[in-house]
Amino acid sequence: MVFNAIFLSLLAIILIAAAIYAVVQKDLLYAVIATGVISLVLSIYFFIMQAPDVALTEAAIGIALTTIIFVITIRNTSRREDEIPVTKEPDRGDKN
Amino acid sequence: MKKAIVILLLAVVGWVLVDTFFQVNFGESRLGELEQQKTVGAFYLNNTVEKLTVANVVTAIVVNYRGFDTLGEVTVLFLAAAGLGSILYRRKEEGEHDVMVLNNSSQLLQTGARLIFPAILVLGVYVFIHGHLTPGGGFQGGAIIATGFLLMFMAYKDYHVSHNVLTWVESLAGVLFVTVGIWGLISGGSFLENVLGTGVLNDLVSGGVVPIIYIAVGFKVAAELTGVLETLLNFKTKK
Amino acid sequence: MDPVLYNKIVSIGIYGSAIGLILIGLYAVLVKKHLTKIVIGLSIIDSGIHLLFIAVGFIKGGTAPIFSPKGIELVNQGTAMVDPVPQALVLTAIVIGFGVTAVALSLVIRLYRHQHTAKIDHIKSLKW
Amino acid sequence: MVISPVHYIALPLLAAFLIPLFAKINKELVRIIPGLVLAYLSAVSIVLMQKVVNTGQPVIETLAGWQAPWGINLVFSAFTGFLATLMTFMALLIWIYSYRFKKIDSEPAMKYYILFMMLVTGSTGIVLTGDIFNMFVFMEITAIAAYSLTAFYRDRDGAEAGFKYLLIGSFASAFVLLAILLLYTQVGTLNMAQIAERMHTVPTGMKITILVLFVTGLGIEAEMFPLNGWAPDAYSQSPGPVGATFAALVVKAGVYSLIRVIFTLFDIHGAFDFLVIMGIITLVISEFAAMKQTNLKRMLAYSSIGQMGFVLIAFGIGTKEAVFGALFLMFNHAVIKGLLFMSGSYLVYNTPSKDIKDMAGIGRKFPFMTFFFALGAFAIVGLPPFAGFWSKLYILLAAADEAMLGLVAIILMVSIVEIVYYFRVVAKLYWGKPTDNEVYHKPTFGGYISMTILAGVILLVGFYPDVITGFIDRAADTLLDKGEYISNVLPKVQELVNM
Repeated sequence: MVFNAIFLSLLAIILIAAAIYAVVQKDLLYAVIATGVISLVLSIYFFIMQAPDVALTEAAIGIALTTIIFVITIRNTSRREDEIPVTKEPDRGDKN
Repeated sequence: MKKAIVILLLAVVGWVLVDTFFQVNFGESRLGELEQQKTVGAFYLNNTVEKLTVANVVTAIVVNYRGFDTLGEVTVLFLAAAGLGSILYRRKEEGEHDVMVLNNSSQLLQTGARLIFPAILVLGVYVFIHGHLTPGGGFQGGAIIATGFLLMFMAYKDYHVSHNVLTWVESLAGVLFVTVGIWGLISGGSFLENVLGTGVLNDLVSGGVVPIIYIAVGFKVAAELTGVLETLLNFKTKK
Repeated sequence: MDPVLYNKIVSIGIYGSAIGLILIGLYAVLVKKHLTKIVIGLSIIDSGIHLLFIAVGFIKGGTAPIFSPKGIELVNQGTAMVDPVPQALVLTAIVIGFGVTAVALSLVIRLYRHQHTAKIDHIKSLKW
Repeated sequence: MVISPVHYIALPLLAAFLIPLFAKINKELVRIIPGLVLAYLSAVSIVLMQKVVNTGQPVIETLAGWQAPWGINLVFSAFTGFLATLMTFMALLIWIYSYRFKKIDSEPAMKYYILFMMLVTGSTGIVLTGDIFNMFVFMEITAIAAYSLTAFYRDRDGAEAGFKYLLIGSFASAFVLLAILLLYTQVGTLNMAQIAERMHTVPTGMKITILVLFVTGLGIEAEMFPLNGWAPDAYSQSPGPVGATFAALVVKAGVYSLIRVIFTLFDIHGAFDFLVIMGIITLVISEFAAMKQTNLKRMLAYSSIGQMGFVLIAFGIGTKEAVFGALFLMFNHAVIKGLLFMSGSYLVYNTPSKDIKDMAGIGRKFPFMTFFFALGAFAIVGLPPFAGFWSKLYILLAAADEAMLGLVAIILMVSIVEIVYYFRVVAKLYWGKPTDNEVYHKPTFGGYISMTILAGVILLVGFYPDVITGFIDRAADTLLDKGEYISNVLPKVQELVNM
């Protein structure tokens, strides 16, 4: 019983920490990975709360696909948040 | 200054949410007595096994009781793919061709991808075929298959899924879903009604129309998500 | 460790973190300038709401609403089943959230193609 | 195949899924399919309206064979049927108008027609469904189609307007989702009729929170004042026919969902002061903002928001005449604003700088468009021989009955503001000194047809309004009569579940 309580509150702390990190972090790639961590903890929560269907969906869509479309967007746009607008770039501006 | 206002606003919103949600005490059953079936959840838990013989009640709700939601849901994904195509549409100048990644990735990823890709496909197909028995279903299976294709996109520079096949699979699966609905309407019942006989609980062919619809949703979601990834991933390089 | 205290901790943990997610997401959307960071904020708000959906449907000591052979056995022993309706709604909400995020990110890419900056105030030319 | 409300959604979805396949056969088919679907749906709505009028009972269709609270049901009553028919006919006219619209043919036309048809299906779906989460799903379908269509043109403003709309739209769906979640924990069901029935069991603290979440979320869709920052950009940056669709369909669905939640679910309709106040603020601010606009389409967008504020005021008054006037205004607004957007977009199309100043003197070279625009302007302002006059009159009478003289003064004052900025444009079109730009974008044949039909409807309703008032009267009754809505939707359930 005690172990469950500690484990669950640990999960809650990781969740909030990952969310704050995702918002504060200037380098967008790490922010996106933090979003993936949020989805991971969420998927664990869903599994604990007896919702296996939703845990699988959150894992498949939340962790894998949402994170990857964010990474693709970063590839096509700027990677750092506080970056001065680049002018000489050709129209696509891809820097992968 | 702006941050202060935002934090104040968030404090108010937070306080209201905390206040309301802690009235809804956690873990307490709000289903009411199961026999009396006042709430919708209780009705589904009691009647799914006899009336639909579908083991996974969530799948029964998603596909049969609230099948109209899933039809809307599949349209949302279909529109997201179409909207993406129209927003990122760029005419191809001459001498350009589509490429996913600038250069081939390492040997390790290539061989690994070649090995795992079929396994991911089989897992995805397994998940959406057994949607009505085990946890999982059309959306989950389709997303897993899309991650499989993603792996191949990343591993090989010019690995292409033919756009033609994707469009065909996507449209046919959607049409199958709607025709199953119309079939229910024609055969006297109502739209999306379960017309097929429901077999024995917990074996593969049970639950009448439910597995057929969820397999169609699985194919459609797989094709759509792969299409979305391909639209986002490829860009035109002068080669 | 009496169960009432345990229940209190768990409910604060789950409800608190869900509402915390929503607030952090709202903060990111309202304050941050970079478009991708705003879309990250939107997806954090969505995650918070999905967690609330499931937290509301959970019943203490309940099992997953699946009538597999083991499930039927558990039900016969009297364990209640978790409310399946919020789970069905969340399934739809997650996929809708993904669709909206995909369209949002494609708009960000399009905006970046036009003038190479993904900052909201550089782009804010359409005034009220 | 008996005609039933599910055709409104099943058929367009089938057509949308098939369009990518037809595009492989030949491009022309892609443009024709939406027209066929909408023509068939117009026939369906005539048949269903006939059935509703004769029997006096709403046509209720259960889906997937499950009774009302357990399955999803579609309610085609006098009120929802009136809105659905209005939306389908307006969509058909807008499709005719956009058939060969120049700027759409160059872009990937297939995607435009899929998104346009889904915009129409989403709006009609919101109006017809009887289930609150299903209304949320249809709101999302309309929203995603609207975001992509706002960003349809390749220029930068389109993408930015689309992103701004998406940002505020995501807030709306987040609030509505939270409200549905809280509602489910309190009443245990998702069917709107059963929610309305069980609403009295909900503690007031919780009821207020749910109401605030709903009004904020749906207020964004219905363009209430503080929440409609997205609307002017979305209307002006989107293609011509899409602007007309926003004004005629999407906003109506937004206002419908707000009114359905307030009138039927929460049953606080008396003199709902909050709605009146928000309506007044929306009306006054957007009319004054419209006055200082230089871009014609943005001016039309602000005037459209103002009219929606006017509708909210009328619903806020809550008496029978007020609701009758509000519905009549919704009908007039759809028809007149559709005509204004159609003719306006061709006027803007021919002036490179999109400014009203440069549109001087187009009247002589472009007689039809300016005639339709002028007719629309006279009608929206409410001059006697046109349709707009009646709806404004009924709402003013309702406000006078309720002794809200301050409100009557505000409405008259705002009408004067409207007259000023509409006639300023019309005067410039006719009597401004003509600049040298020759007219190169003639409207298509379809454009002329739909505009003449709309002008005809305005004049017809203007001269004998009782063509429409019969339907609107029945619609107002069904909206106000909550008990009847519940007893229709959940008849047989009472014995099953011994409440």
